[in-house]
Amino acid sequence: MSINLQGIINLGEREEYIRELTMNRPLATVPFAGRYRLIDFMLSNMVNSGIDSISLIVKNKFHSLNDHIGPGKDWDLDRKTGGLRMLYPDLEPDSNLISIGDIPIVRSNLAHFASLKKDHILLTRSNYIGNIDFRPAYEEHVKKGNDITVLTRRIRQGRMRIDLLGMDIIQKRNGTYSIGRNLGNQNNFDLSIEMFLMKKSVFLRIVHETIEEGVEPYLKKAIISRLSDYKVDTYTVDVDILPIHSIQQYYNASLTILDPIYAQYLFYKNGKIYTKVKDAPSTLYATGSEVNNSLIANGCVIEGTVENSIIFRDVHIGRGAVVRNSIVFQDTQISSRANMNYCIIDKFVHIGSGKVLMGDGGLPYVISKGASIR
Amino acid sequence: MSINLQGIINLGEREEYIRELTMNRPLATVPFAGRYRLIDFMLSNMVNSGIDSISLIVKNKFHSLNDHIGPGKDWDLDRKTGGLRMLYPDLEPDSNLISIGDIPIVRSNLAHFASLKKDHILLTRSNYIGNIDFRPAYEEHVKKGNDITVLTRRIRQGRMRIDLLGMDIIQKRNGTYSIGRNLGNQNNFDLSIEMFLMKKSVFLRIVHETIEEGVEPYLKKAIISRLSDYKVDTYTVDVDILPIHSIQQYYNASLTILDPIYAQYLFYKNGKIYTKVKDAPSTLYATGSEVNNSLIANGCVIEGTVENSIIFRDVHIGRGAVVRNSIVFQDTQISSRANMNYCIIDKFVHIGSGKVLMGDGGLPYVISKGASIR
Amino acid sequence: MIHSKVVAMILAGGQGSRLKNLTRKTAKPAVHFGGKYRIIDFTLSNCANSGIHSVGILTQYQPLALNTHIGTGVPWDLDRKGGGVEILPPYMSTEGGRWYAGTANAIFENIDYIDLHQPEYVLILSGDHIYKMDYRKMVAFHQKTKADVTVSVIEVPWEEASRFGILNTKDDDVIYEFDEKPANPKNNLASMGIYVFNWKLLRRYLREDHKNKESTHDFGSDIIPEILRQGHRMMAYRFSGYWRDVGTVDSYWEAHMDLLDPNNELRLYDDEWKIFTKNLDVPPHYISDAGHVENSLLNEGCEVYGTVKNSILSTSSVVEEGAVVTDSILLPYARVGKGAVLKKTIVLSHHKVQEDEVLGDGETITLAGAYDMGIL
Amino acid sequence: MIHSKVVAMILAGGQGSRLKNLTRKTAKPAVHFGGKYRIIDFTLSNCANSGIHSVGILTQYQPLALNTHIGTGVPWDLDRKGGGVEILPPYMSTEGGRWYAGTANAIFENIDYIDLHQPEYVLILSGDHIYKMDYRKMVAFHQKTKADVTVSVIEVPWEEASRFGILNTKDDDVIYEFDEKPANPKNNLASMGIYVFNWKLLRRYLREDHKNKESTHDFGSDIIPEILRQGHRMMAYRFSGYWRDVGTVDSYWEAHMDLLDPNNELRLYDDEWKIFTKNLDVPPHYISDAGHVENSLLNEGCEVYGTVKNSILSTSSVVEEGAVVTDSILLPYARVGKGAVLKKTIVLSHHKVQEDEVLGDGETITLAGAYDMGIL
Repeated sequence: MSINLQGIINLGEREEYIRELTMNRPLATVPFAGRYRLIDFMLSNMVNSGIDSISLIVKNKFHSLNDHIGPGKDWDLDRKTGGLRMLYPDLEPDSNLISIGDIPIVRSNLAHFASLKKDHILLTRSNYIGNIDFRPAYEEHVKKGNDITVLTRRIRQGRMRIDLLGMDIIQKRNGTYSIGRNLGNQNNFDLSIEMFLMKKSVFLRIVHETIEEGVEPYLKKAIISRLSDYKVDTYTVDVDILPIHSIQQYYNASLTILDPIYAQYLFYKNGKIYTKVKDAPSTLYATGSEVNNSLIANGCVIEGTVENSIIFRDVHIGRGAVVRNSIVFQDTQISSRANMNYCIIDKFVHIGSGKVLMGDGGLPYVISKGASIR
Repeated sequence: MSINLQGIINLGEREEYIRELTMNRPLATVPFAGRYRLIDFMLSNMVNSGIDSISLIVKNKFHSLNDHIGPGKDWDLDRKTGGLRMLYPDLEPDSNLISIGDIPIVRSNLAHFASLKKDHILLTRSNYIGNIDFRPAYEEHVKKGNDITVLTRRIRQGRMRIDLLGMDIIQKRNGTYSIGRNLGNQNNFDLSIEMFLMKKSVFLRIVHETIEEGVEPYLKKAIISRLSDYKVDTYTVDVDILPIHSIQQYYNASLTILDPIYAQYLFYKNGKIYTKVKDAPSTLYATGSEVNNSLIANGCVIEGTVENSIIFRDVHIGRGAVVRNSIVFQDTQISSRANMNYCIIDKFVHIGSGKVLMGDGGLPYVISKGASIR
Repeated sequence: MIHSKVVAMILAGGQGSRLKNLTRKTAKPAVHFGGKYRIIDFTLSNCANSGIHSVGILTQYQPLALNTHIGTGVPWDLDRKGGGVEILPPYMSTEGGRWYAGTANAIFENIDYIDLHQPEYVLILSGDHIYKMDYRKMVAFHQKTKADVTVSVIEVPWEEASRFGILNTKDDDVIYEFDEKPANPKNNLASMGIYVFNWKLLRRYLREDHKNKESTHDFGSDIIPEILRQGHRMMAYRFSGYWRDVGTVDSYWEAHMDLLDPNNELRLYDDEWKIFTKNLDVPPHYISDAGHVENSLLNEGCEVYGTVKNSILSTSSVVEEGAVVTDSILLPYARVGKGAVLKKTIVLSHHKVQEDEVLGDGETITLAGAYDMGIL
Repeated sequence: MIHSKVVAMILAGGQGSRLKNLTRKTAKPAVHFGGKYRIIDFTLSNCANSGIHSVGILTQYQPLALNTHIGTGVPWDLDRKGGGVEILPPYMSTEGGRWYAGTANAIFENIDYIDLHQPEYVLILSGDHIYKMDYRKMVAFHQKTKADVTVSVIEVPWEEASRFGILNTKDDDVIYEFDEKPANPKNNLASMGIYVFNWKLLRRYLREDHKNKESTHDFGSDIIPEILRQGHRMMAYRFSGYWRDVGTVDSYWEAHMDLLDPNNELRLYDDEWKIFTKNLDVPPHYISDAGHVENSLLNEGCEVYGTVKNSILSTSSVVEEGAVVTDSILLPYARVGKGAVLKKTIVLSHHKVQEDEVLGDGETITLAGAYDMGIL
C-alpha cells in the first residue's frame, strides 16, 4: 500500500565538474553501471519505498530526459493519479527569463505543488547513488513530528578523504542545525546528502517566502537558511551512498561496483533498480576473448580482452583489442587491436583498429559522444 | 496496422484573438464541447487514421498540457516506440533565449526529427476541429509522389463570410501554388487549413535551410515561402471543419455542435474523440429542472433551466437559475435564481444567488477561471 | 518491485441466474449498474481507493464481457508492473482440468499466484455487491485485534436475520459461531462475504479442505466453521453504510431507484472515493427542444427527444420523440422508439424498443431484450 | 478505436510433454529459451513487429507462468486501448463448462472475441515455434492471390517429408491436397501451422465443424481438409529462414547450440526485428578475475567465477568458483555450485547444482531439476 510521501527530485544540479559527460544530457541521465542512468537509482529507491507520486524539477536538456523516461512505465509510474510529473520552467514570451537557479522553476509550478495529495515530501537530487529504503526515515520523521528531517551519513576519519571536499556538512550548535561546506578540517562529521523529508506545509511556506523575498535563487539554500525557524532533526542513513559531482567521483564510483559485494547491495538490497528497457540480445563471448573482473551488459560481442572495466549495451570489442580500467558506453565500437586504458568512452564512438588511448586513473580520458578515432 | 506517417502538431499558435480563454492554458487545451479540449480532436483524428507516433511542438504553458495529456493513455499513445512526444524549447543558460516563433523549438529538437522512423509527416495545428480521416489524403499524397500536399477546404459564396477573414487561402498561378491571407475580395476560393502532408526528407530540408538562413522564425511561413521549390499539390477535405482562432469563432463553433446532425458527424464519423477521463458520475436532473437543446456532461446536478447551452462536467445549476445561450466550464457553480445569457463561464467559477449576467451573441461575456461573483 | 502486504482476491465466477436475461450471456459481476458502471466496478474501485495494488479476479462463467471491461486495468490504475489486476480462470494441470468447485476451491487452485506476491494478508471479496468500503480500515482492525480471521458484518433487521449467514459474537465482537440462515437467530450481524485472513493460516486450511472429500469447498460452509472449530481468533468487523447484493431483478431495480434519492447513502458524487469504470469515449448527452427530463440520471452519449421520469438512462441510450419512459432503466445503447411507452421496465443493452410499443404494467418489473451480451 | 483488419490467435494451450520436466508445471509456450526469452516471445514479437495490435492467446494448461510473463503486454507494446493482447482460457456458459477439445474448437469457443474486432482476416499461429516472420507479407500475399485460406509452408528435405504435414500444390502454389505424415510424399512443402483465413469463411466452417460429431476439431485434420473438399482457394505461402519446433529435449538443446553460431539464421542481433521479452530488472553480468568464458552467450544478472564453454547462461544464472560448464544450458536463476562439472546438461530455473556434483556424460542430454515452475 502506498505511503503518504511525495517524491521531488531536483535536477537543478551543478554540472561544472562533470562537464565532459553532460554536454548533451543533464547529470540525471549520465549513463552508469552498464545499463542505467544516474536518476534510475533515486527513482527506483523511491518506488521501492512505496512512493508512487514523484515530481522532477527539470532545468534544461529536456530531450535526453524525455527520451529516457518516456511515459514512465519502466518505473511503474505511468499512473492515472500520481505517477511521474516533469516540472519545466514555464516561459512567457514577455517575461525576462532564464533566471538563475531552480526557484524560478518551482515558481512556474506552484499550482502543481499546491495540488499534491500527500502530507509529506521527500526532496532529493539524482546524483547520490545507493539502494535506500526511505521508509524508516519517513516513519521517524512522522513519529517525532519533525518539520524537516535532514538525511545524513556519518563520516569517521574524514580528514583524509579528498572525495568529500566541498560537500555539505551539518552541525548542531546551541540547539539549531546549520549546513555548510566541508573544507577538510574536521575528522568526524555528518554529511548532508541533500535529502530532506519535510511537511508539505513547511515546504510550501519556505517556497512562498523565498519567492516573495525574491533574493535567493536556489531551493536548497532557501531551506538551509531557514532551518532555525523549524523543528529540525537528522536521520543517519546506514547504507553506502556514492555522491557523483565530478568526473573523478563518477569514475571511482564506477570501479566500486566491480566489487561483487558492493554490487549485491546496490542492485538488490531494498529492491531492484529499474531502467529503460532496450531489448538487447545475449552477449556473445567469442573463442579467444578474455574477460576479467568486469561488468558487461547485454547485446555485446566480445572478441578481445577486457579487464577491470564496465561495458554498456551493444558494444563490440574486436579481436585482439584490449580494454583495461575503462568504461565504454552503449553502441560503441572498439576495433581489433585497439588498446584502451583509463578511458571513459561515450556512446556511438568508433575507435579504429590498432588505436592506443591511455588516460590516468586520477583523470580518466573522456572520449565524447559520437567521436570517431580512425 | 499502422501507417507510414508521423503526426506533428504545432502548438506555436497565435492566441491574441482568444486571450480571454488562454491566460492559463495554451490554445490547445481550451475546453470545448462539454468534455474535451481542442487538441483532443486532432489527436483523435490522427490516432483514428492509424497514426501511432505523434510529436507536439510545445511553446509555453506546459503545465496545462502535461496535466491534460499525462502519459497519453487516453489516446493509446503511451507506447514503447512511437507514441506521444512533447518537444519543448530547450534553453541553455548561456544562450539568448525565448526567441520569437516556433523555429527555435524545432531547432532544439532536430535530433528528434532526424530520428523519426516514418517516411512522411503530417504537420497540423490543434485549432481546427473536425472528424477527419487522413488516410485518403495520405494515399493520394503517396500515389502522386508529392513532396508537399496542402489540405484545403473549398469555399463557395465566401465573400459574405466574415468568419473566414484573415485565414489562409491557396491559389495556383503559372503552375505554382501560393498561400496568402483572405481579405474578403474573392467569392470562390480554397482555404488552406494549415495541414501539410510532406515527405520527411522535404520537411527536414526546409527546416535545415530555414535554420541556416536564420531569418524566418515561423515554420508555416518557411514552408509557404518554399512551395515553388517542390512538387506541390492540394487535397480537398470533404468534411466540415471548424477553425478556432478567435473568441467569436469559438462561441459559434460551440453552438454549431448543438445540431444533432453535426454532433453525430463530429463525435462518431471516422472514429471516436478521446479525452482525459474524469470518472464523473451520472448527471442528476431534479424535479423542476427544464433543459432544452443543450449538451450536458456527466457529474452535473441540474435543478434550474438550461437552454441552447453547453454544460461541462461537475457543474451545479441551482433551483430557479436560468442559463441560456451560454457555455459553462467544469466545476462551476451557478447558484439559485442566477440568470445567464450569452456567457462563457470558465472553470471553478462561483455565481451567487440571483446574479444576472448578460453578454451578446456577437461578443459573449467571458467570466475568467476561478472568479467569484457574489 | 515491493511485495504487497495485502492481496485481494475477487470471486467473480458466479452466473447469478436469478437476474434472468441479464446474465444469460455474461457473468453477474459484469452486469451493467447505475447508469455507467458494472457491478464489479464497486469492488475494484474499493481496492484502488484502498491502495491495494495486487488484485486477482476469479472467473469461470462467460468471462468475455468481464475481460473486455477490465482490459489491462487502466481505469482503476491497476495496470501495474509486477502486480495490478490479474484474471484467474480455471486451468489444466498434469492431473487434467478442474473447474472451480466452490469459493474456497477457487482460491486453493491459485495458491501459486498468491504466493508470488508473498502477502501477509489475503482479502477475499465478492464481485457481486454494491458498496463503498475502505479495506485499509478493516485490515488495520484485523491487525489491532490480533485476529487470525476477520469477517466484515452488517447489522440487519432482526426479522430478516434468518435470510442471512449470521455470525454469533461475544461482547468484544469475537466470533464464536457461524449460523447459516438460522431459523431462530441469536444475533443480527450478517456476514458480507468479505474476509481478511492471515495468508499462512488460510493456505493451511485450504490444503486441508482440499483433501476433505465431504467438503463443498465453500468459505461460508466449510472454511469458516472449520477455523472456528480449531479455536482460532475470528473477529467481526462492523460495517455501516450502503450495501446491497443485487441478486434478483427486483433488488436490481430497487437499487437503481435508490440512486435517484439525492441523499442516498452510496454518495456517488463524493470526489474522495470515486467509482471508476471503463470509459466509452462518447460525447456529453443531448436533450432536444422537445425533450423533457425529471428526477432522473443521465449519462454520456444519451439523447432525449421524448419524456423521461424517475428513470436511469445508461451511457448512449436514446429516447426518441414522443416516447415516455417512467420508473425504468435503460442499459447502455438501449433505444426507445418513437411513441413507445415504458413503465417499470429494464431495457437490456443494445436492445431497441419498437415504435409505439407499450411495455410494463407499472406493477411487476419487465425485462426487454432476450439477452445482454454485456459487450459494448 | 480502429477495427483491426487482422486479428492474430496464438494457440498456447499445449503441454508439450516431450519436454519432460521442463513442462511439468508450465505450458510449453512459457518455457525459457535462448538465454533470456520464452518460446512464445518469438510469435508475440513477430506480431508486434508486423504491426498487429489485436492478439488473442488461447491457454488451457498451467497458465500461471504465461500470464505472469505476458502481464498487460508492455514488452511487446501490446497494452492497447480496446485491443492489445488478451488471454483466452476455457470458460463456462449456460450449457456448462467445456475444455478446449482441439485447435479449431479453441477458436470456435472464442468467436465472440474475434467478432468484437470485426476483422477481415484471422491469423492462426502457434506459440510453440522459434522463428522470425513478417506476417504483413503473408497477408499481402493472401490478398494478392485472392485466396480464401493461405498456409505458410517451408521446404523440408525429401527424406524427412514423411514426418510432416505435407501440402500438395500445383505449379502456382495452389494447394489441392493435405497429406498428414505421408508414407510416400508427393511434395516437400511442410505446413508450419500458420494460417491466414478470411474470417467470414472460417467462422462458417468452425460452426459446421462444431456440429460434426466425428470431427477431432483440429485445423490440420479437420478444418483444412474440409475447406479443400469444398473447393475453396487455398494458397501455399513459402517461408524460408530459421524455423524450429523445439518439441523435444534434443531439439530444444540443438536449437540453443544453433545460437552459438555467430552467423545463425535467426539473427538475434538484428535491430530491425527485435525479439521482446519481459525485463527482469537485473544488472549487467559479472565475470570475476578467475572467471573464464568462451564461445558462449551470457545475460543480465549472470555471475561467472568458474569456466564456461560452448554454453548458454540465462538471466541471473551463476557459475561458482572452480565449476566447469560445457555444452550446457543454464536456465534463469540456475546456480552451479563450486567445483561442479556439467556436460551437455540443462539446469532448470532456480535449480542449484550442488558443490562438486558431476552431471552429464557428454553424449545424451541431462536435465537437472525436478520441475520448472516457470515463474521468476
